[in-house]
Amino acid sequence: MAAPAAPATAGRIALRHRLADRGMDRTLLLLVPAVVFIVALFIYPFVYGLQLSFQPQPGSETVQRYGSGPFADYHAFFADSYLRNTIWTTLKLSLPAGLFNVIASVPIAYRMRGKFRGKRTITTILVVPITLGTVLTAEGLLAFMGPTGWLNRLLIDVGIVDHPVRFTHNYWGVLFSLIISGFPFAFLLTLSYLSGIDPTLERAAATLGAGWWQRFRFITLPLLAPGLAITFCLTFVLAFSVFPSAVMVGDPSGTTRVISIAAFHAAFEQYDYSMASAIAMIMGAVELIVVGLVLGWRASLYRGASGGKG
Amino acid sequence: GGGAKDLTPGNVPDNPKNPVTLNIIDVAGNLQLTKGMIDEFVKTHPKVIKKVTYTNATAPELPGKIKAQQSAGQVQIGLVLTGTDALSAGIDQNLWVKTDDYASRLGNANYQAPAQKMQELAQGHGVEVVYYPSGPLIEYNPKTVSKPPATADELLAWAKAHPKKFQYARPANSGPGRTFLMGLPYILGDSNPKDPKAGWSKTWSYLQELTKYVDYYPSKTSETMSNLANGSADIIATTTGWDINPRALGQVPAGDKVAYLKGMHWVTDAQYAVVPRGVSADVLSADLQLIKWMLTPQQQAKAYDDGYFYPGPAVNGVTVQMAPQKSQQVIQQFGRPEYDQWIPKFPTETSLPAQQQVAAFDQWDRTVGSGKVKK
Amino acid sequence: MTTIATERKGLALRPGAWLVWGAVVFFLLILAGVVGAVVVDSFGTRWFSGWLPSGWTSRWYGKTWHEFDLGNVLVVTLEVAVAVVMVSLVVGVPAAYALARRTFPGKRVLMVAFMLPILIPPITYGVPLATVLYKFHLAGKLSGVILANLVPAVPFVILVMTPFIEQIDPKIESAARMCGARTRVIFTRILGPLLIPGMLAAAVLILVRTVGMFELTFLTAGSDSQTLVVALYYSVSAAGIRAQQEIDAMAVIYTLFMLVLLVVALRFVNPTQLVTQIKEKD
Amino acid sequence: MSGSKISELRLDHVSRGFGEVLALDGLDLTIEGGEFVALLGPSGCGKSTALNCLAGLLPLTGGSITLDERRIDTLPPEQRGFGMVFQNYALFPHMSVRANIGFGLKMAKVGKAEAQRRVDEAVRLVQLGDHAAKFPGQLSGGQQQRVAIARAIVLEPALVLMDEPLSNLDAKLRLEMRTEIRRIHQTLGLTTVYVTHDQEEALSLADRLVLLREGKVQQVGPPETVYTEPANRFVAGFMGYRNELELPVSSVADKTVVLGDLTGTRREDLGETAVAAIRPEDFTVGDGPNAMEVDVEVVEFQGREQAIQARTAGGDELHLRVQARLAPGDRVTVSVPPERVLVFAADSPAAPEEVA
Amino acid sequence: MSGSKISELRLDHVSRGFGEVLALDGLDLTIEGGEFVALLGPSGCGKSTALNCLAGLLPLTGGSITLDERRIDTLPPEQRGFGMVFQNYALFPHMSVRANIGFGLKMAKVGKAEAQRRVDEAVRLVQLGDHAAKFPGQLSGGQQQRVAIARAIVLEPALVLMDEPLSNLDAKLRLEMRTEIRRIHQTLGLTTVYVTHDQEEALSLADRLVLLREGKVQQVGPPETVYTEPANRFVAGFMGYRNELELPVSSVADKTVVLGDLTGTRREDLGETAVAAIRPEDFTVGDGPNAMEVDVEVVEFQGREQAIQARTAGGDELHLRVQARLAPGDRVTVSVPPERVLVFAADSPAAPEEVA
Ligand SMILES: Nc1ncnc2c1ncn2[C@@H]1O[C@H](COP(=O)(O)OP(=O)(O)OP(=O)(O)O)[C@@H](O)[C@H]1O
Ligand SMILES: Nc1ncnc2c1ncn2[C@@H]1O[C@H](COP(=O)(O)OP(=O)(O)OP(=O)(O)O)[C@@H](O)[C@H]1O
Ligand SMILES: [Mg+2]
Ligand SMILES: [Mg+2]
Repeated sequence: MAAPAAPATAGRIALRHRLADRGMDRTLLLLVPAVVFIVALFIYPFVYGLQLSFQPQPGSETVQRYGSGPFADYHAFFADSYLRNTIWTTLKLSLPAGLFNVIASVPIAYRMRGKFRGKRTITTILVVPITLGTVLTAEGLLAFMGPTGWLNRLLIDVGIVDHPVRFTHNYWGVLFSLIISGFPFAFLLTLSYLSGIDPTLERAAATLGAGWWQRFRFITLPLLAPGLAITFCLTFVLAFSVFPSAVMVGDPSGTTRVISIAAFHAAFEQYDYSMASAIAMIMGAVELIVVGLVLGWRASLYRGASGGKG
Repeated sequence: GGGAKDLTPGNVPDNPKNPVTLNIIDVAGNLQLTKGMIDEFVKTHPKVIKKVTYTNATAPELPGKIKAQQSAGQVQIGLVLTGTDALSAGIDQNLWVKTDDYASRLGNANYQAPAQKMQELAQGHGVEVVYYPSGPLIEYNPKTVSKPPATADELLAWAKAHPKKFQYARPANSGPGRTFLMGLPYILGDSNPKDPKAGWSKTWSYLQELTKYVDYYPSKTSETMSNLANGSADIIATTTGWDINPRALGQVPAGDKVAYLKGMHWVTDAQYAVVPRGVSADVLSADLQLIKWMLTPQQQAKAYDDGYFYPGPAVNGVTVQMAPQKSQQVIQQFGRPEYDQWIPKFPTETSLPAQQQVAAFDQWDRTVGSGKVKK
Repeated sequence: MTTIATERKGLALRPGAWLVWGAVVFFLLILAGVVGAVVVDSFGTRWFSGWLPSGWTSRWYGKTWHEFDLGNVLVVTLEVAVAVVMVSLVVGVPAAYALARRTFPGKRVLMVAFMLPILIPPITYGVPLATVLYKFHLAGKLSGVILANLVPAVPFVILVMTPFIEQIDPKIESAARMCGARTRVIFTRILGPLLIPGMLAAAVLILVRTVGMFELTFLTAGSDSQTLVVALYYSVSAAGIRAQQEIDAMAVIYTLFMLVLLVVALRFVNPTQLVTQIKEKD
Repeated sequence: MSGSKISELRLDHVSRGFGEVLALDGLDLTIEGGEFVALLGPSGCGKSTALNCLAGLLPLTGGSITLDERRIDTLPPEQRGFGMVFQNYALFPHMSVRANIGFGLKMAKVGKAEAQRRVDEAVRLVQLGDHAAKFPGQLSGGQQQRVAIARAIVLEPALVLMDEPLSNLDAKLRLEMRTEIRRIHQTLGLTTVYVTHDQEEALSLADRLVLLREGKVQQVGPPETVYTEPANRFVAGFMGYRNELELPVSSVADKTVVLGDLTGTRREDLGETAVAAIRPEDFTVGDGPNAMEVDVEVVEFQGREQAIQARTAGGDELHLRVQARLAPGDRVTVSVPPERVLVFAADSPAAPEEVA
Repeated sequence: MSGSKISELRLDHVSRGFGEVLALDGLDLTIEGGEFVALLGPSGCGKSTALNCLAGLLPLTGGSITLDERRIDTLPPEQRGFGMVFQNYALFPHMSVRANIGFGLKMAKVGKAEAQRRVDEAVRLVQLGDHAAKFPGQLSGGQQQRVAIARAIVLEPALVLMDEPLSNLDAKLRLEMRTEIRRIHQTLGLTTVYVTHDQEEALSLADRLVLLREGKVQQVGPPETVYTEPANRFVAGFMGYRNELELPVSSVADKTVVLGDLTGTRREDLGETAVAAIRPEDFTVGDGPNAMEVDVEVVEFQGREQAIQARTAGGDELHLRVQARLAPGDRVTVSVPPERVLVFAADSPAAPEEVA
């Protein structure tokens, strides 16, 4: 019953509760290992790279042209259209690849929700390309789609074309390889995220007259969206840093001169590490913008348990 | 490398105090030529080297790794076998031991004259172990090319007449590609073949004209070889080694032929043994003995190999007959007698120093490879 | 009754379904071509043109195997991969949990800090990271390779796992706490089983990334701690002449190795098995 | 029936098994348009399964469902146009209360303004005006349940299936909601199948009761019939005939049976022993027919009445519900009219075993 | 109290807000060891919030909780050693029924054999013997709820918090479970805080009732007191005084008030008009005190009794619950004793607005 000391207790709210109300409780201790790990092994090297990007390498072309100010390397990057354009080249590859991989994996994963025979097999087959690695993919694309590869042979024998079509060493070759390596990745994630959505919700929607498309559009998709956002971010990032396949099946001086080729060129051909760092920082910044936009949008979505009662 | 403590000739013993374990890293495919030499040394000198480990790696990333080890004072790589690329990167970044300080221990190598010039590229920070004149040469399919072009102009005309049938790989990724690029200024008579920026105007305009008839530039030499083999290309750029070895391996029909363009100078190539700064005195001591051993004619003869770096030996007085039996057989079967005439016939030039090479590649990427030229 | 069952199946295969399955089949055909071309080539003596090589041999496999001492390399790769996957899950999942369940001041900054290792290419931080590891005598051996690979792996796990954790009703954890379960038990007995599909997905992806991570591995590996990818990259892009078939053989070995790991992983857990699906028993 | 959108829904031998076990075992039932049918039965008897089969959410393992001569059991749920309140609500967690309620209208492509109006009305009906913008995760249990009700009825579907829709509401709100449900049912001419565990609710709302036990129908009939004339011992037990006295049969005369000291009404053919079933509230304190002396053991306060646990001289336990104030230890005489003593065969299906 | 593991649990001004709104507003309550306290209140009044705060699952926004002089509100839930039945069950979906129930024993490191025995007993208690190997997703609603009960009590915790634990059970099972809960509470000496919307359950189970309204306590007291002497109009309405007649005050004499024709008992200081609250079941058909003539409008069958909606001559609607059989259209005289007519101030906190 009402204790006589009640007025006194009103203000006696434990610090713990106030912190907990702001989300700070012992759960945050779970972050400690990861934070320690990142600080110990990443932050220092990262800061080193960051400050390196502000210290143009003496004697490098950058210094000769733009002086040795802290932003000279950045200036050099943006002043040179051949370098600057690598951003667009990369975005032109990675955005479509990321979008395609996510968008294509959704309907396929959606088809795989229920239980049916052979589901496990199909899942495995669709995920297997993840094991190919860039090298096999690239070699395979070159061999399979090359001028005397099976694909061109088939097309010529069937009579669709009379000269071999060049599928590789251009934009499409790299996009293919990004899809071959990125799709299974996106599919695996999407499928797993999808499995966490309570099937009862779709049933409830069905009783309200929603057909499959509406159920997908209004129930499954919104609940899947937070996962899709992450999936997109990851495939996008993987595609954005594409390097080996851009060189092997692409056109590394022209249409697929992605930004990591520029970074590689600076770091390992010119051995201008500060320029390389600057380019890498620009890469990170561009990615961060895209990822930030996507995750910002994600934050506005419903994220939470998708189960009903019990 | 701040953490690397420098050794002086004075504190490096003639023989290691204890037999060392030597970690050798090869970034040039050099072991194919020299592994036999090293293995024999280890077998015959158990007091110097107890064990070797071999690691293969790609050249670009190597300096970073060595730098990381040196900054930490933990140099674990005992010997590096490299081409000119990592050699010069290492020189710029002061990664290598100044082997010239130990010249007396290495003895007089008795390099062939052009090999001697290549040794100078090391600026005293490495020792050349194999050498070859390289190219540029063109390789063609005699079934489709009855008369190979003999001059640069003929090559251009041929390419124009046979669009997409001439091919060379992107110079930054390909030995024959870069040899073709570095050889053209001599063939075309450019003002300064050693200065790609200012002195290669003929070369650049020639390449820009040529690129109109080139379908695309593969990223690996082996792809040009496959294309030659499967008929999608009829003429490709090559070098002596890339001519002999792929035919021996069966990558290219054995019957394909080579030719040179008028005004040809050999743009020579070599590989080096270098020692990272920061190795222990014992390791350096072992390295020096090993390198000296590798430069003896008997060992050098192993460099004939399967024609991969034809001929291979960097020193004088090494004949094919001294090479291992298998080597002799391959060269007998796939080698070309005309090389014996061509090698002494044309002047030799060292390949561009690494920095100019990189500048040339960059220029090539921007003006030729980027596809800016309308086809 | 069976009639009903088939009718429902029939309904399911409307044009949309045909389209989806058609696209899947098309994708798989292309894939089969890509993989098949490499596999066939790796067993061929020579293959200039034509549908098939002119002869068959397995010598390319023997050659690569010896050249790179692949037996040893595979063991090292396996050790690295397993260690990285395990440690990154152990470190990453709890962090993902905290990030998924709490909003607290500074969370955004932390998120960016966790994201950077995935976004920033190793070119920038690889060398200084390796320096640090060498300084503490961790690099040049297995531990260095593992630690370096963990740098992008841990954030990756955090990012992948967050949505999975958000999907789980916190009430279930509350119930476990009311039964006296401490945080550790909640992770091992409640969240763990519920998160299995997510952890499997994360593990597979980490595995793929780790086995394929060239730069960090190369920078921190010693002569006896090389992994498969270093050998593979060497055979693809290092100077020197190698038979195309040898490269293909190497790529096939790499893929087979990954495939075995993947199939083992998928044997243990089915990525689509989540408890809510028990309701789908029909 | 008046204004109902359907005229007859027929379930023929509808069965549904999970693995080996049949959760619903040959359910035959014809529901007329406009009828209010309540499904009753012990926990786990197959009520939700029946609703799910009707809604099309579970494929049948046998039987068929016919709506106005059209076989519908192969139709997907969205084409049946039934509304359903799920036992576990199944609210869309990513939609606000309003959006949850309006979802069906959106699917039916009802105009914006009209939809808004109807949602508003439904929100008001379930008294969630203050919470309309909240998400399900921010609602109390009862509030969630009300959203589920509103979501199902806002569509005014031909057939509404409700699975214990009021279980988490307090008595007062429950009465109100009950009235509303009945009102909507009548004014809109809906046909309703209603699952409830609340006997009073079933009795007062439904036109007909269906009693299930382990997937099988036990009795179908209007509330009064089921209440006063349970078909078997199970139904009797379930409808509140809590006292079961197993006694030897002394004499049977038409419907009147004498079991030892008790006189009752026969409901089935009897063997040598029979079971007399009596409701606690049918006893009255004081002398009268079937008078017996009992010792009061436990007294529970239940408002105006008391729930009494007592023991007869013969040692049988009796549950009584009386207005008189009694205390443990009292010895009183209670009586019960013979027409309220129902006599079943001893082997009539019994209610599930009680805990020993 | 006898054998209880705790002797006093004190809530001082416990508050909990969600955003701006206080779901629990300064709850002061002292629970003695061994007590059975029932929380009652309309849907959304903060009952579950109160339980969650007690359990430590929600941080407080104000106040403190003290257990036997030890402040516990900063302790994490797993260290408080309380048991809880969640309103939405919160079963572990990946564990079988047995594993769900045995989980707490495993956490408490109870020996294998002992744990097995106790789980078996709990399974039997909640009558899930046939379903012990199933997973929650394979259970019916009521079966899930029983698992939740078993899981909470198998641990025999010092304090059990139950959030509407019987809401999804049928009447028969409910009575049985109710008895079991009471038995366990007594034999194990537990202290129980019980949320229910079932008034009868609250009255018969609890030692004390706590009535909440919008997060604030309205009345605390033993069931009989709350039932017969509700503290205000809200409590009265909630406890079943469904009829509220707003009338001008004619005369007040101590506790006896005359409002127009009605004589009642005053419960508060009154203004010019007052509200008379009467339960439907307090009316009797026939002449007597406070007699009035009413017209029967709606009759609902509710078993032995009927629920009647009638209208007075003055046009007021009355709810009656009588045994006599009436039919719509009948005109009857009903009466109610003055001590059952409770008179409150017209501005006494009312029950939440009814639907217009
Ligand atoms: N996370 C939340 N955010 C905002 N409001 C909330 C949240 N959780 C609960 N509420 C509100 O707090 C109030 C009290 O909720 P609580 O669950 O305690 O009610 P209750 O008494 O248990 O009701 P019921 O009997 O319906 O279960 C409700 O109005 C509810 O809408
Ligand atoms: N997916 C399933 N797998 C196996 N058994 C199931 C499954 N779903 C339900 N059952 C069983 O079928 C029986 C009927 O379940 P149903 O949900 O229809 O019961 P109910 O009558 O709704 O009970 P309640 O009143 O407790 O909700 C139960 O015994 C239940 O355990
Ligand atoms: Mg049910
Ligand atoms: Mg509640």
